[in-house]
Amino acid sequence: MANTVAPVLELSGIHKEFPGVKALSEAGLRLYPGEVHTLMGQNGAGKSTLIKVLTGVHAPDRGSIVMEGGEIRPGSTQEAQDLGISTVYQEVNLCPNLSVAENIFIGRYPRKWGLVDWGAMRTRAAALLRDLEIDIDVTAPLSRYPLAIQQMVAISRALNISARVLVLDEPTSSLDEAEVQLLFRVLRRLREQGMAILFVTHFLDQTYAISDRITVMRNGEREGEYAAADLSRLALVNKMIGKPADAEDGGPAAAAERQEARSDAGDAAPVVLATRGLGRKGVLQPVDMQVRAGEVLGLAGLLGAGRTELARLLFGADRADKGDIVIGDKAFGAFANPRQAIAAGIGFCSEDRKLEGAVLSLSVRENLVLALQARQGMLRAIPMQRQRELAEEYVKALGIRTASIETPIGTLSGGNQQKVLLARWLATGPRLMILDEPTRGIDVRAKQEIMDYVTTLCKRGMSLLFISSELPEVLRCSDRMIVMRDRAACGEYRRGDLDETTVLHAIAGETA
Amino acid sequence: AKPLVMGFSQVGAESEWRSANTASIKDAAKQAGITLKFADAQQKQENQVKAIRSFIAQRVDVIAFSPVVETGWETVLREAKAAKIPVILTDRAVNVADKSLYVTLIGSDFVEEGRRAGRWLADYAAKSNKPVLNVVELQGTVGSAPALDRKAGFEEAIKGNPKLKMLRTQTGEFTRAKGKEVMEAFLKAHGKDINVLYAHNDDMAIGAIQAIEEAGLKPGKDIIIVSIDGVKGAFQAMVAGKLNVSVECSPLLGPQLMKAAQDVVAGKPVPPRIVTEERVFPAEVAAKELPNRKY
Amino acid sequence: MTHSTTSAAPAAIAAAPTAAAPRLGARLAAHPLARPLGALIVLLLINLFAVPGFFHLEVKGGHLYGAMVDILNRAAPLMLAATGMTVVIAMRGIDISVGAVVALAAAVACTMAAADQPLWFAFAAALGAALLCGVWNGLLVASLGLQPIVATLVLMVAGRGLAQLVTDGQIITVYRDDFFVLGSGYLLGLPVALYVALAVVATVAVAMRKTALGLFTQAVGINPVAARLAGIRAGALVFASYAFCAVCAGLAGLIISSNIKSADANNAGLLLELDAILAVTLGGTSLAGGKFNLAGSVIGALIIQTLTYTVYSLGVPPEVNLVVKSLVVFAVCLSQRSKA
Amino acid sequence: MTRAPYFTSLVTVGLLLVLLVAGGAAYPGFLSLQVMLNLLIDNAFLLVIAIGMSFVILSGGIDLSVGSVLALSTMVAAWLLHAAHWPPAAVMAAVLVMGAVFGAGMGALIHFFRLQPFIVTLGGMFLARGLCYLISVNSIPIEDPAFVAISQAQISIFDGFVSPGVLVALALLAVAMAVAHLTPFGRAVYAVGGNEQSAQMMGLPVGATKVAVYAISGGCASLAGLLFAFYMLSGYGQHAQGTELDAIAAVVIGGTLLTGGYGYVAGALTGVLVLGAIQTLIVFDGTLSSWWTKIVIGVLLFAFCALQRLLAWKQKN
Ligand SMILES: Nc1ncnc2c1ncn2[C@@H]1O[C@H](COP(=O)(O)OP(=O)(O)OP(=O)(O)O)[C@@H](O)[C@H]1O
Ligand SMILES: Nc1ncnc2c1ncn2[C@@H]1O[C@H](COP(=O)(O)OP(=O)(O)OP(=O)(O)O)[C@@H](O)[C@H]1O
Ligand SMILES: [Mg+2]
Ligand SMILES: [Mg+2]
Repeated sequence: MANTVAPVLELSGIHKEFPGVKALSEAGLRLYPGEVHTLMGQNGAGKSTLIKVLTGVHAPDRGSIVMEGGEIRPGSTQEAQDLGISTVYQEVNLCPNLSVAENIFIGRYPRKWGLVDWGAMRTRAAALLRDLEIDIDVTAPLSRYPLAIQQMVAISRALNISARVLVLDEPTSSLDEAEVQLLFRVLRRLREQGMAILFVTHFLDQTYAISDRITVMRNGEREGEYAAADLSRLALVNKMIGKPADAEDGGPAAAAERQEARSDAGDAAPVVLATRGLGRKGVLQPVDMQVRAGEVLGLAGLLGAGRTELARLLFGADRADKGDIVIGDKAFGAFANPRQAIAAGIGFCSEDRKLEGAVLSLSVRENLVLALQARQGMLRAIPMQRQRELAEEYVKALGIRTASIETPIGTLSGGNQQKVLLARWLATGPRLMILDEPTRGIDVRAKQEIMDYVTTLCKRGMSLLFISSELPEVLRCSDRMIVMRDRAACGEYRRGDLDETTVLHAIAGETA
Repeated sequence: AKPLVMGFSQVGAESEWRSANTASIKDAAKQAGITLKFADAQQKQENQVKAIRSFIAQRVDVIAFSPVVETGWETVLREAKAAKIPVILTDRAVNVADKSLYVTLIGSDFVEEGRRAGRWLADYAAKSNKPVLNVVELQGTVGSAPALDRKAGFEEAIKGNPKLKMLRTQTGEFTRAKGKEVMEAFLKAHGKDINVLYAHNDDMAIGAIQAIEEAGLKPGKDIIIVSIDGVKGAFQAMVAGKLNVSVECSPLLGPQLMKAAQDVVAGKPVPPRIVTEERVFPAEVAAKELPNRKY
Repeated sequence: MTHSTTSAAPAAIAAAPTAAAPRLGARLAAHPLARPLGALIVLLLINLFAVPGFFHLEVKGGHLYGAMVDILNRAAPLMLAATGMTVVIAMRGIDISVGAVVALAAAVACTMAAADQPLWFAFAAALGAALLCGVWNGLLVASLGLQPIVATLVLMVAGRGLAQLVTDGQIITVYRDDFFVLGSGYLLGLPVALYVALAVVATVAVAMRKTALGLFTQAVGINPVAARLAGIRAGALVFASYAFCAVCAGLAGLIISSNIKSADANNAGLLLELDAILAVTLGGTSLAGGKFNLAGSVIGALIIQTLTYTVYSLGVPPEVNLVVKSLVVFAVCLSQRSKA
Repeated sequence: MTRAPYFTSLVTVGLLLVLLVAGGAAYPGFLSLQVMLNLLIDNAFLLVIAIGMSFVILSGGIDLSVGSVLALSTMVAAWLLHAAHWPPAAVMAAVLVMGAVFGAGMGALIHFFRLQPFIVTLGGMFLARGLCYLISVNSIPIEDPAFVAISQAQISIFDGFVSPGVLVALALLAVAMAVAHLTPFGRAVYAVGGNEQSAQMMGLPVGATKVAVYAISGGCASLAGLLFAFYMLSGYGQHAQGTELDAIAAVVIGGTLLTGGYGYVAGALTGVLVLGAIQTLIVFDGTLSSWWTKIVIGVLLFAFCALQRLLAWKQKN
């Protein structure tokens, strides 16, 4: 479309090597004013690294970055900002101790007599967030809000600059449908104003909903650049994974079919875990629910509906002050800590990978065996040989892209970190697995593979409590679904009744 | 009458000598019927200043203190004077232009102690048949008043003496552990060349004696040991023949202090300098003296 | 996905250098112990040239005698303190009460030994007192949630007071031969204290490797929240680290008091906590917690002791001691920097 | 951890008042105006150091060199006056610049060479103290008339008085609070303390901020050195031993988290007053032996921190 005008930004021949890993080779990108350009590729393809090179976080080993005709070489995020490149990185990079308003404005405060004008900052921050339909207390510290809100704050921080280039690395991974639409509305407006927007996502729907053009990356290289309109979904997926265009073994539709085909757990299966009035004052209204062996129980709801809270209470991460958990025929007065839950055969993959999941400077292997080892107790160390086997096994099964199992997990790409954490819990062979946004940041194909893998385990008797902001995904996978609203469970649906409109109504609180 | 109230600011409890000093003052106060406000400064001058200010605020009858260091007392002593509270120094002098800021100084003279140690050694050297005696010195804490003065006094006394040669000097921080550690290093570096050890206090000497013994030498014979303070441990070492001489520095100035305090408050004249009686104890008299030692 | 992993592998190894010999050298240089060891060797070399007889060893009184032996003997308490400190620091903590605990343990041991209690009883009581200190610190940090530096500051101040209370402000001298074995005795020609320190270090090293303790310690140090969610008893481990550190300090206190045959409540272990922390950092462990290097801490302790000894042997005037020490600290730090 | 530094700070102020009132009840004359003013006079230098330390701790660092830099400042001031006969104003300026440069140097090592603050400032602590002894192992008296005049000046407040040092310290506190709260630099300090990597990614000048923070701390330490020189009229290498710990304790007691990012500069005042009040209580008691003094300080410190913590907990639940 915009090919008549000159690109605002052009990266070519970018090489970047980390110790032991070649992250980028011959990578490149052209970005035109007034377009939304989506960067696609599998986990570890080098998208985030390319963005970090562009914005001065990493220095490229080789290659050129040309902005509006002149070569640039930003040495820091600050320099990139000064050049008019504004970025939201993949992992939320904000200061948890500062207020929401400050996180948006730090570095370019509204001033009065040279001093920070707190009043103006507050009103402007509130206004910016209202654009994204978020109404929160902007003077509260950021850490008080869930990841999704933090993500929105990071986005509004980037939007706030009068930049010419806006870079968003997986901004939608923790947002739900409605919020994504809001974001897109803002992006379209900015596009109209002539801003060049670089966007990364793993959601094909989103890609096609917003992009003008798509650059596909594979193994650190630019695979190609396409107009979104000319590239079919299938072709796109195949280009990402590097298969000829006709090879086809998957796609959401196929997954759904396979899903259909699997044996229905049914009401006959024994109850693995049940809650009786489990709740906590000010956090969650008492919830009664049952999980049966081998079933996938979905939890749906809007952000803040209380799904994460329910999961945390179940797992003993937070302490419930009401109700019981019944496992088999034993009733526990709620778990006091995660250890008790783990001992009872529960696994919990948290939604906040950076804060609650990854132990960054430990290796993939160490991260992977952590929960299993903790359950076995400190004294019964898993032999190194076994640890390696386990790690290799899961690296293979989940397609974790890492230089070796001894690589620190912190140097893996976001999606691959997520897979390691998933493996951590799978390795404990839990009876009930709680997955809170497990597919966040994972590429299409891997997502499918992971869900397949997990459902296979379910067939063998593992139960799954599945929380995801993507309603279609929950619908597709669940045997049963509990809808939550306003920190209470407000409805339960069986597989037969599961259709999107009913559930949407329930979520919105318009149940007939 | 109301009992006399004395505010006393002690340096700390850094050594056995100091503990004996504190005990003497507390006992003497009890016997004299004086109410003692005791404040421990934990070796910090600023804490002493704080304590003195607080004594002034409490309107005690007399203030006494053992200054951590000579300098820096002018301001707070002026405040005491303005509040008409007499001040008595123990242990060492302060460096103030206006001598009327304190009434009297009770205590020992560190420089003199160093001199006495040096003089004893010079006498010994004169009798010795060795042409030259190599001396190593264990100093107190770097920069502390007793260390500086005992070093200065000793050097003054042996200056120009051709038979005494200073081989090494290093700080042992007034402690047994450091005294031993440094002496070990000296012995490894110089071995049998060392003839004399001069330690700024008995504790370091006691530590060094252990090092010398562990090196297979005989303290008191192979290496002559001179130290200062005259604590009980030193006497025991002298009786055992491991220490040659200890120059007394008496901590027992409680009775003198209380007497002076009562005189000052009663308006009687007090001499500006009250010297405590101190002696030099060579090993020969140690056995006789040991039973008399209180600390 | 699976093939992309395999195809990525060659790319990953592509960085491998060609010749084998430089590769070995490079790998040695990259070893975490390389730099602390290097610093130690440089110090020893300085001594080799500047201090005659530094490396001279002879047998005297049935044991080895020489500067090197002194350094090892002297470094033993510091190694112990540094070992305990390493564990605490690895779990994001810090313990500044080490010196006070040394004084307290020494005071208890000497008071009891001087009162003719059986030696084992005196030592057990001293270690018990140290353990109590550690339990106290652990409770303040792990249960009450105080910040480690203030929590241990309480004991740093009060502990020395307690020690002086035990000794009544006196230096307690012990005249029993069995009491000296720990601090000045020799076994097979080498100081007993060294065996004690190395035994503790070895025990910790083995526990860290052969059990999952090492993994858990690092996990708690790097990300306590994640560690708890993975089912690790983070609180209990933190608590235990302070208890262990205090027992190490107690042992150090026994060695120190046994070595000088007396307990000096006011001066025993003075500022030992700073030296211990210094040893840990010189050994390459970050004070931010997580990854730790036990052997490095031991080398750090040796560096500090060798430095002290060098200053004494070279005849550096005492007023220059501190400047020399600071310059060495800066030099060692800067030499370690390129690792980052 | 504490999500409510504001509340913690309030709790601390409340507990301080309780401590003072308890002291007043136990010891007659404790609550008199002059005793309270003495609290400020005697701790003015500590307050100044704690203010500088607050910035360092808020940025997630630590500065162990402050006590030694203080001593070095007194030494340099005394030496310049005594031996080099500089005019007093020049001496003061020189000392302040020296402290700031010393701090900035450490900051640069910490940031550019990625060294740990603890160890760099520990090195700085040895170095500054060592430099004192290179100048002289003796204490050097200050006899300069200007210094003496300042030292003995008394500014009366009702029927009590304070020293000029108190005014300097309080003015500095006001400025520091404004800087921390109202300037981009101050906010950057909080951001760096909250998450250094994020601050970098948000485009803040992390390096400059870190270097500046240590320069401020060094500058405050040398200003404290000047106040100390007025207070003591001498330069001495053994001055203010262990002051770094007092300052850190004051800042932490004042409600600032050592991990950085949470707390208020004003907490330094509360913290310093708490430590001062504990000491004053002990002097007023006047019956404690040296060792009981230590034990009681420890116990009071513990009681204070434990209460602070429990109250903050209570409020959260
Ligand atoms: N700091 C680092 N050190 C070492 N390797 C790194 C580092 N950062 C990235 N890598 C490696 O570079 C490769 C590309 O990672 P990158 O984060 O760019 O992938 P991505 O395309 O963003 O993936 P995802 O979709 O999972 O976010 C990965 O193999 C990763 O392990
Ligand atoms: N759009 C919004 N506006 C204001 N506050 C919100 C919004 N979305 C979420 N919140 C806040 O988020 C908090 C809980 O969010 P949280 O994400 O933990 O709940 P959740 O049900 O687990 O959501 P999810 O699992 O979808 O992330 C609530 O306190 C709520 O105030
Ligand atoms: Mg990425
Ligand atoms: Mg959630």
